[in-house]
Amino acid sequence: MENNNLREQILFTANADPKKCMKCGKCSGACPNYDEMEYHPHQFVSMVQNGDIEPLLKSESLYLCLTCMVCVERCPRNVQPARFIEAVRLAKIRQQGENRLTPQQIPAKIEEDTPQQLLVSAFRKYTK
Amino acid sequence: MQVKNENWKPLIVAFCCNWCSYAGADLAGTNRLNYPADVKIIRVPCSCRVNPMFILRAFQRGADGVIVCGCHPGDCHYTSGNYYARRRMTLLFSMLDYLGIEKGRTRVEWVSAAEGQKFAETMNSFVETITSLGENKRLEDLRCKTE
Amino acid sequence: MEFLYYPGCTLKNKAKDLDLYARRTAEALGVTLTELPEWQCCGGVYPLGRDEIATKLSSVRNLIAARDAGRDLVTVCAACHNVVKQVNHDMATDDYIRTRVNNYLQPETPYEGETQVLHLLEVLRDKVGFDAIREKVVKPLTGRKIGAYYGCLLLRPSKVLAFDDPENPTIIEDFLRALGAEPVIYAQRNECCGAYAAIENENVPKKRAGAVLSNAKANGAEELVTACPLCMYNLKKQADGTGVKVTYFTELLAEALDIR
Amino acid sequence: MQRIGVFVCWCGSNIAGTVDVKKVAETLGHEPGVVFSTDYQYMCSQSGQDLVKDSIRTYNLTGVVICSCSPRMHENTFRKAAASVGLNPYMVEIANIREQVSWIHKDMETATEKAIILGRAAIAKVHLNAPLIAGETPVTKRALVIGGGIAGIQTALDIAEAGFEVDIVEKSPTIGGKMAQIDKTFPTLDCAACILTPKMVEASQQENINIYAFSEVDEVKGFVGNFTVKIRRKARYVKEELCTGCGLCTEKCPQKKVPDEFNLGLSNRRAIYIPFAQAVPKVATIDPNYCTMLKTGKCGVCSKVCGVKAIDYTQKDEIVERKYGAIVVATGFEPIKVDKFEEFAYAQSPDVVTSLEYERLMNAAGPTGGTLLRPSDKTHPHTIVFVQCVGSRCDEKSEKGKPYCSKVCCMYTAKHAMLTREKYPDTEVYVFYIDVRTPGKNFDEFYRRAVEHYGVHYVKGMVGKVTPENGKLKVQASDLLDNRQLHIDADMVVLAAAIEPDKSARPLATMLTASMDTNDFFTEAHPKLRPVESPTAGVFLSGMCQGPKDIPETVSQASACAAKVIGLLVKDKLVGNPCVAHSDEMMCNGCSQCQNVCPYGAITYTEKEFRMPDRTTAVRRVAQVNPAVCQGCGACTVTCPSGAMDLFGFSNNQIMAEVDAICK
Repeated sequence: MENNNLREQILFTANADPKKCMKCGKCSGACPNYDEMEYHPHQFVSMVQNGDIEPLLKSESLYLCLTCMVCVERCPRNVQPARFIEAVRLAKIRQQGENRLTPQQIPAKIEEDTPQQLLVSAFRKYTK
Repeated sequence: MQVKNENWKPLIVAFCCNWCSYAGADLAGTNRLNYPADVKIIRVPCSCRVNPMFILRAFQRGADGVIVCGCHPGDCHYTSGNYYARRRMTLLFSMLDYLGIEKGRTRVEWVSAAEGQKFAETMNSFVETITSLGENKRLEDLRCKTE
Repeated sequence: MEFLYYPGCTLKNKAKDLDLYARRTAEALGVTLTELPEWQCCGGVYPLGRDEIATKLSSVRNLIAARDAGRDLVTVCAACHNVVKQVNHDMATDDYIRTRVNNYLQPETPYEGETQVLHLLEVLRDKVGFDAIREKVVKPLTGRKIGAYYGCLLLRPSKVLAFDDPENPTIIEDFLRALGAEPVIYAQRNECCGAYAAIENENVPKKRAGAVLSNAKANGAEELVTACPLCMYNLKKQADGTGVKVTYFTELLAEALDIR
Repeated sequence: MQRIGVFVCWCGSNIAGTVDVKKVAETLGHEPGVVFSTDYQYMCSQSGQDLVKDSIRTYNLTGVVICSCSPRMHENTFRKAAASVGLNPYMVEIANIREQVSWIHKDMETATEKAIILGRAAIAKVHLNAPLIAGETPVTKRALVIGGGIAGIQTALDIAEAGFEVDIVEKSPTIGGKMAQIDKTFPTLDCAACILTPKMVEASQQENINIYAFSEVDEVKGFVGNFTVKIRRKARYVKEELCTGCGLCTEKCPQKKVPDEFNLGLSNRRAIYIPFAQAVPKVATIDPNYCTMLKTGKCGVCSKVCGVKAIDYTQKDEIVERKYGAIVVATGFEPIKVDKFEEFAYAQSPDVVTSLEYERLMNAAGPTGGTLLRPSDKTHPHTIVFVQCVGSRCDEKSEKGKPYCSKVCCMYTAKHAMLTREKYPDTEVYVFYIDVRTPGKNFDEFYRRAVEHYGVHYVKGMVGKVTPENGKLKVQASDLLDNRQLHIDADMVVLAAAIEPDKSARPLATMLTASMDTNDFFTEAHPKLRPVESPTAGVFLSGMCQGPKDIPETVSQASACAAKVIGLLVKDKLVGNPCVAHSDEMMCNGCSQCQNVCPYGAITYTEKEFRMPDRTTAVRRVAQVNPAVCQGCGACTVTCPSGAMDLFGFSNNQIMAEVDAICK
């Protein structure tokens, strides 16, 4: 249970209660991007609860959650796993120099029909 | 300013429901758990039998604190009596507070028949609170004074 | 019927059809959509963190403007709808967020979520009525097998969006029936298309939108309809060469009303 | 003025060690009204009781105060002693100077002082005591059982065996309930019909049992021992007394497209039908929603083919009024609708079924004759996925599911999995579970057998999505122990839907003034010590209506319930608790507040004529307490705005007198 401050901060940002989880795994059963992720929705809930946050901060999984809210919707206990993933992701990108996407990278990514919505959303999710 | 009465001992009336709290008080006795003699218990069938009138009367007659004890929510022998008591006492206590009888002088506690320990602890802490609040003069009816 | 209309960034550029036909069809159905003056971008995704205050401000500005104008706010883009509606819910229910946002924006009257946020589909269903639309259809889409693609943003979280049953929605199917088309129900219609992962990992939308398309096709869909420009982008990429056409719901409506 | 005797007990040294008993007796002897005061070593001993009795006679006492242990200990002892010498037992009060004084205080002076105060309070109360006589009411020696499932049948049989009449009211055309639909029962795997149908027959043949099938309870009046119930016998359009159950009409009826509810819509029946072969009573019923004759007036085939002229298209609902001494609620359960869980694609694919539907698909008397065929294309399924906890164990605020564990799903799913593997060893069976809960005799062994002998794949995880595609059900699920997501192409998916109380239970609870919990399960009088009685006297609970149960538990509870009913019916008269509420009609303003707070429905209102001071008469609405129903909680006494309601034994004045005595 090291890193108690970070854990408290993440719990506050998430505004959800990991203790409500009954470890059924429906979130991870429903997750559409499960196979791409190293840590899965139910692990975020459990690891945040246990204060085991460092591995999550280092993981690519933070950027692979699509915020589709399917885990929130189908959770029988209203645990809202997506909020824990988001809170850990925020904890990461709020650190100095942890922006994942810079404006300089953008021109190369734009195709003719790339919607503005994609760029705006990506900036929201990948930068401070 | 109020003159401090050196010999003052708090006078506390406790209404206990027959099924849970009175039995809890009995258990406290059986286990020889001490609490001050200032507490005097009146047995009622259910906490919902406690008429606000009884509490007003107690304060009028010089009680310094009144505590109502009943079964835990959901455990009432009569199904819902303690819920009635809780609602009534909430109203009464805020009215008493308005009249100047501090919230600390009134209390509702749930004590089961198995909680002798809790009964004694509750009474000890209540007496402590009342002792620190001091003598209650606010609602006392001077005509009731015997001296 | 008059509403304030919040188009959002993409509808002014890459999703012009979604915007154009929303306005035209609304007019044809007797609904006046007045564009919210000086609207601000919603940010594309709802800032889920409770302490994300700054990212919620633009949505609140739009909401305050609508409240002050005394009208309901209508959105067309599924993402805008999701963000604005969720922020509105926060302002109505979360003391922490409400206090901080109001402290920052200092509106004349503190904002407490008074504005009603509606998606155009809800306006069509609840205010205009699908029966009324059916009567105005001049070129029914008879025989066309169309799968409704809801995606995530219109439906979830259902407690806040209260748009339709999140697992068994019917609104777009009912809409399609009103236009004379034959709706195709398929299980993947409320699963994610891959969303913003498209910016750095093409595999994600490929897999996700691919699964949606193949499930829709397997159940007999020849076309897909959506309300979200990003879903459109991801689906279209995978639909190339499959013969499945993807359109916005407003385009279909315009077609049926013969104002395209 | 009362003539009061005070008796201070030493309890050996228990009291006398800390309390100066002599001083207490002396001081209390000077209280007004006290004509005799004494102390004794063991007041509860025979000689102590004799001392009390002798003094009552000698001093002509009208009230007695015993300063001793807790009234919960010996109140009854002293009341009996008083009664034996002709003093009303309710003229005895106890001052608790052991548990509340001697055992908790060490200082003799303080303890003695407190003992005196408690004695004074008891004396003050006795001054206001009045003799109370417990009321007696006769008992109607007949029981009503509402619900004819295995719970109701078992309770009825046990009561009938003891020699009492029982009526069973069942809302569907036959008794048997959910158990009749079940194929096999865990953990012994004996066939449900083989053990249930003999009981159904026994119930129909038992002289003391009268079955009102296709009937509902319309109204309940009265109280313990004396209920009057109106039973609505719904129109079957078939004369029950004439119909022989030959079934010819059900074969000839031209309306063939009626979903068969007994098979949960997996097959069709006719508009005139007998639910299943072993139905009791075996009588045909016409479904007015589908019968062409009843809808259009043209047809009449059933009437033509009926050899005994039992068909009656003009039949109307009939109301029967019956009297009962006890009512048993055995309304049972139903599985929840799974329409809020469309991630499992129940509405999209006929191959996604609930467990009860699977039960019918496995049953030899079911729509497939016991051959397991998937509903969509009638082919044999090779991969079956079972999903546990669909709608059970949800968040309390969930709008979709229930917060409780449905208790039976783990076991019946293990049963389904096992039976499937046994009959069709080529079928792969997956069970997704959160926890496998198998407390019960031979239960865990049963589940382990499913895993170890039958090779059922138990996966710790949950299904997140079912996608019907190209004739398969693509199941996406988590496997938490292997930390992977599984993708299974299944042929069938079986949902273990949560159970909930039958919908008819809620209105029934209102009629019976029996309380329910937030999930609409009936509340028991005490969760541990009175589990088969409702808090409403004379109302008993049997089976699932009280909470999730399996068949063995249901049957034990049903028999326990019968024992309680028999214990009531065997009495000729009921002696009540005289400490009940009573209303002063002159003060009552008819506001109904007492009626609203009464948890027992003991208070009713009547219009009553009063002579007014000016010699005219006026009709006023006044409260009346039924002393046989009142339990004496006193909720009404406090809520009464005019002070008309009071409680015998704990009256306003009595408690007030105690307060005054303490606060002196």
